[in-house]
Amino acid sequence: MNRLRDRAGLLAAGVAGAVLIVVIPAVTEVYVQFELTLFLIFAILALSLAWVWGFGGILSFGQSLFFGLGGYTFAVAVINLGESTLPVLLGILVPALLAGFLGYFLFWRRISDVYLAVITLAASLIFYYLIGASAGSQYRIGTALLGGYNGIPSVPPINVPGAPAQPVVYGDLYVLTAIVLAIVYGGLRWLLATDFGRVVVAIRENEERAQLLGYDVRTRKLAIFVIGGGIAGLAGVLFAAWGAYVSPNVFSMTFTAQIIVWVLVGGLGTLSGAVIGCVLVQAVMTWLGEAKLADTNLVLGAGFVVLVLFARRGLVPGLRDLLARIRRLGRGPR
Amino acid sequence: MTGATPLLETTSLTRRFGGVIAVHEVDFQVGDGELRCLIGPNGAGKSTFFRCLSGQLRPTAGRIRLAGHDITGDGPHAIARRGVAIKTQVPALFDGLSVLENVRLATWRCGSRAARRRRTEDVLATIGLARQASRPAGELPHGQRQWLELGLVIAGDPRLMLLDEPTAGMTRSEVAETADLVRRLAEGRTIIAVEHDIQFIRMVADSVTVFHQGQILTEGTVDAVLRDRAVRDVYLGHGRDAGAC
Amino acid sequence: MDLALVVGLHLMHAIASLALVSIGLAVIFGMLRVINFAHGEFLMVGGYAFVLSAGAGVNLWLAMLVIAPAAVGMLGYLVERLVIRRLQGDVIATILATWGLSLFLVGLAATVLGYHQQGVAPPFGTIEIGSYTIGIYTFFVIGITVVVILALFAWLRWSRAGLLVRGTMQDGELAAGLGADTVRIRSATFVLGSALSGLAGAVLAPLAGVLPEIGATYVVKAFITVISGGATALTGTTLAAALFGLTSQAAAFLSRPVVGEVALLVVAVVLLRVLPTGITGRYFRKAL
Amino acid sequence: MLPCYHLTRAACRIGGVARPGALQPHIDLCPAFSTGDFVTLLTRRTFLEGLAASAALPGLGTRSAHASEPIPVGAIYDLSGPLQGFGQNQWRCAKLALDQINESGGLLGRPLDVKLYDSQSDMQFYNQFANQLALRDRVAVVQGGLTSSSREVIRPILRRLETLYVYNTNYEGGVCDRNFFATGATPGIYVDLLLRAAAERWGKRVYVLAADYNYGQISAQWIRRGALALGGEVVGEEFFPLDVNQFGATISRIQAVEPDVVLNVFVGPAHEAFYGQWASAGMNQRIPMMSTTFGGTSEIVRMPPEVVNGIMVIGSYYESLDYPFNQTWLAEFRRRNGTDYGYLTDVPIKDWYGWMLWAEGVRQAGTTDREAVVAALEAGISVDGPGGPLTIDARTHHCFMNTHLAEARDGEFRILERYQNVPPTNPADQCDLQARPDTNTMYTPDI
Repeated sequence: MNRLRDRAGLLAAGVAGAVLIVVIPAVTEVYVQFELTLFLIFAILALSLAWVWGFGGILSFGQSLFFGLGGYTFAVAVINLGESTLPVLLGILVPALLAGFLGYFLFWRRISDVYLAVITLAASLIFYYLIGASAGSQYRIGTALLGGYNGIPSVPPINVPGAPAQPVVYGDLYVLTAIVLAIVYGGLRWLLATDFGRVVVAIRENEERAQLLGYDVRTRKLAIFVIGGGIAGLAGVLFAAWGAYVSPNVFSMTFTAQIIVWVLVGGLGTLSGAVIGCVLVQAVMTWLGEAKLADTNLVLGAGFVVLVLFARRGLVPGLRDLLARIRRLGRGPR
Repeated sequence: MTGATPLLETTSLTRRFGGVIAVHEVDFQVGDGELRCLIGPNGAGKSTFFRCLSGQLRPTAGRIRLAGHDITGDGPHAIARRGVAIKTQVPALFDGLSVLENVRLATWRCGSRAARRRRTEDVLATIGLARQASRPAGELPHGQRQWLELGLVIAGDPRLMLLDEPTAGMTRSEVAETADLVRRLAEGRTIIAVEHDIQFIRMVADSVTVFHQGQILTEGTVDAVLRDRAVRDVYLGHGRDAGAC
Repeated sequence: MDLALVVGLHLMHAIASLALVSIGLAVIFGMLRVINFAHGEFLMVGGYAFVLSAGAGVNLWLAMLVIAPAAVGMLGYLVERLVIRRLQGDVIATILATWGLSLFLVGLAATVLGYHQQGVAPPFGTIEIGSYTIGIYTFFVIGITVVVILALFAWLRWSRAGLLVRGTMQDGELAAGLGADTVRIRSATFVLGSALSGLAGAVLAPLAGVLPEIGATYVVKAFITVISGGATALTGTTLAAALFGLTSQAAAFLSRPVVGEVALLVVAVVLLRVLPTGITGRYFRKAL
Repeated sequence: MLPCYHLTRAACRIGGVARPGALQPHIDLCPAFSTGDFVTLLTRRTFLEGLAASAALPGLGTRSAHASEPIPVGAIYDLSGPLQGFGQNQWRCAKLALDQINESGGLLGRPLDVKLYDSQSDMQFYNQFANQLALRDRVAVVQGGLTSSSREVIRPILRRLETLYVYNTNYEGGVCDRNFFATGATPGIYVDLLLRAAAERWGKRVYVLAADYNYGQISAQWIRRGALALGGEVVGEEFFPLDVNQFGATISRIQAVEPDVVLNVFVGPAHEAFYGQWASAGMNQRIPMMSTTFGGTSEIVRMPPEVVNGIMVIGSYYESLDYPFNQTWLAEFRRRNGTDYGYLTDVPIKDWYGWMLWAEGVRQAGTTDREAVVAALEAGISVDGPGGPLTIDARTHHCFMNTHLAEARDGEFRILERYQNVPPTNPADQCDLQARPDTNTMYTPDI
């Protein structure tokens, strides 16, 4: 039964991936793809938190930190180098390294839940203030001005590796992002199926028991956090390339809370939920921005409250429960 | 009982909680292959002592040696890797995972995938849960949860097993089955068990250590200890106090 | 010398403001373990209640000390009744619900109350300390914070209701088994925390103004302060507010304001690393 | 010659039906490949359809229109979120201009069809909506944006997608881009005029309080320069992150220094807390206060007069201006919007000017074609409005405008002085789009 559901899920994910990568570029206009690119970039970011929080049990208020750092690293490096291959790698590596440092700082001292949330939030806000205070021509890295709250504009795009003259923009960036999302999603699914992944799930289920069986929870959590940091950094790279722009806003409380909201709307403890929740919330926000029915905050806020009251664990688990109930009804009372 | 080097040895092991001394300068030894029971009234410090041995608690003072290695202050995973496994008082399981997955997680020391699969099947057979293999652990009834945890403990083939009240909450027949199981497990292994059930103790134990107020009151064979006047005072005295309220 | 005195007063004012904006959250988080992300908006609603009623001709002190806390207390009652209680202590669902509530209240204030409410000027005059002047209202803020904290402390320590609240917070099932109506106690605690937030919002409104988004200015610092305080909400929050207010203002005074903001965050990070369960997780465990 | 994208050789081989990724983003000249081709590539529906239709799709702005077909135009304003205090009035002013144009018969006999987007005070929406406006709605012009960051998000996109952009907010200055027009004021002039007014009234020792923000930083540099030029000095300078709202220590320091005047460049709701704390310490009776930003979000009606009376400000527009145009304009604005909009100053009002300037450009050019409109605007178009005439400076694409010194007094700004036709700041002629039309940069003033 479980395996059947897994297989159905895998199939659904495969179909979704094919639609995203092959069908959508063929049937939509470029501006639609441009918008979808952003949703998918955010979906990658949401996946990083779904992984770190839903599977690692680490309530990170700092995913925005790694996201923003990825974006800034990419922007600074690509402005200096002109070619994007190394900057992309740096944009993954630097946040992963910071995650490693922060994780070592946190997990070797067994800091947990809300305290961890506050530390990661504070770390993100430190970047917010420091980069925000970098207006002025004295704050530069190489040829890249940091620009304070105005951010770094005109970030060059990602290019075909080795060919700076061939940028990956619009439709191509969409395809690239969709592939990256598929790889990240598939990669995380695969990781969960490995021995490492089983231990990750075990730690989430019962950290103490996992330790008593001889699993070093700290190194596992560190690995989870570093992987999550790298994925968030990659999303940040794509974000900076997508908008040709990055600003300290990505380090703000509002943005980091938004990531948490995506994951919760979709359902904590699932990977697909993060993607669905993120795309849904962003699409609704965009739609509200176009339709201007009412104050966005008002509608969105009310929506979240209602959602929590009716599907407390999020959309994907809520739908699963609903399906199970319908199936039971179909079988009739026993 | 007096081997060349004891498998486990504590010297002046102490653990404080604020002003309360839960374990007070305990010198304790257990030899290789021995099956020892710890008894004592509630609050005597047995569980705290166990949690120090498993690394879940860091001792305030004193040393713990396992087969001559100093393991004081090591984390629980490091101690587990040295071959110490603990069954906690309230079964600690991976509730969301199936019985099979639970056991398989505990077999990581068994080498190849095939070896691990074999080991998993053996363990399931030993604890009699082979037919429940695909049920989530969270759905098992209480007695089976205890057995599953025992299964997790034995799966890694530990040198030293710490069992904290393995029969808690069990029916008479389940206690007998458990005692049987523990006796079979004891072959070639060292076991320390915290237990209240005298029936169980008589069935399995080689020797008994009595804890009282964080210290060792006495040690000896089952019969000798149960005849000990001081031990009876401790137990019966407490019994009367409890009845007075 | 005069400068030292004046700067000292400003430091105390900064600490008091931080404690005041945190105390409502401290009660709600400390007693109920509910992370209320709409806390900043509770402060905002308190500010609006004060400004609107004062604007309508209500006595200033009545508006600040009675109407604002009552209004936000009522809001808290509704929120607890309609949302928080139904989530049955599910921490994660509460995060999403209170975040949604926060957005909703901002949107509501923006559409219904609007951006153009006239504020209230700080009452009282000034006093002179050497060549410096300082607003008497500064003393009022410090004073009311001290009174609120002491009253709360005394109430928890010595009253029967306080004992019930403490008992429920320690072990809800046990308290219920002993006959306490824990559902009502939780509700009342939430209302109390909300009312305190309303009071804080009103007291600070003459100095900070009211706008629908003003809550965002407070919520992060309140959140960090309360959680760094640790398990015992009241003492912990007070100590954390003192520590953070002091470091950030001192750093801002000696260097520049951005350094003050960063210093607060760095101190919080280091503090939680050294004391992973907050200030009162390690010390003052017997406090409230 | 405008910058454009051109195809790589590989793409050319398959007859122009290349994936956009094969385009080069270089800002250089490529006469062989026209704008229309690039747009075709971006808007192709499918690969196959593109094969058939690539030559047929019209390009941006060059769309040949029927006489009565509406002209699509784009507007992006922060109608919700923290910046809505600005955005809502910006849109009210823009809407008035658009309505007035349409009610008088539209442009070139065609009505304007405005595509409005609410950017929700969130930078990523500027990005999304700017692209949508250019690619889907194919608008003739985009106006809007508030913060410098929003502008720097929109500007490169619209330049690349060859859609005219008009920005109507006061900002730090320095943008030099042929595709871009700014109707807002830049701080250089404001600061100089304020400092001169302060020197006449109170003295030359200035204490500066500024947002730790690009606008604040650059303003502070102008203040330093302006004070020196007047023979005065900056006796203190502090920068505040956008959510700092504790000013006690600062106020004490100001008391210790005793400057002749305090000049603030505050930004955002947190900084508003300053005024209450300043008044609470009795400082509003002791040291004069000036600001280049006060008033932008109706502070004058939101804050009690006893707190803000006496603050001296500078700007191109206040409701109390006695131009006849202003009287009728304001009456019209209130007729349409009621009176619960707060108080208008030069930030929202410029969105009215921006649309009117562009409309005048279209009328002069006789087309909505971007090139023609830019050329017409560069001819030095001027429109009259509630704050007096606004005239485009062809070299910088910024504007000449009347500027007024005013003082907050009982919920109103009392006009103290008027400076006619003040030119935009352009230190050392950094920007000259007549001589160097290909410039695309943002200069930091060399102060």
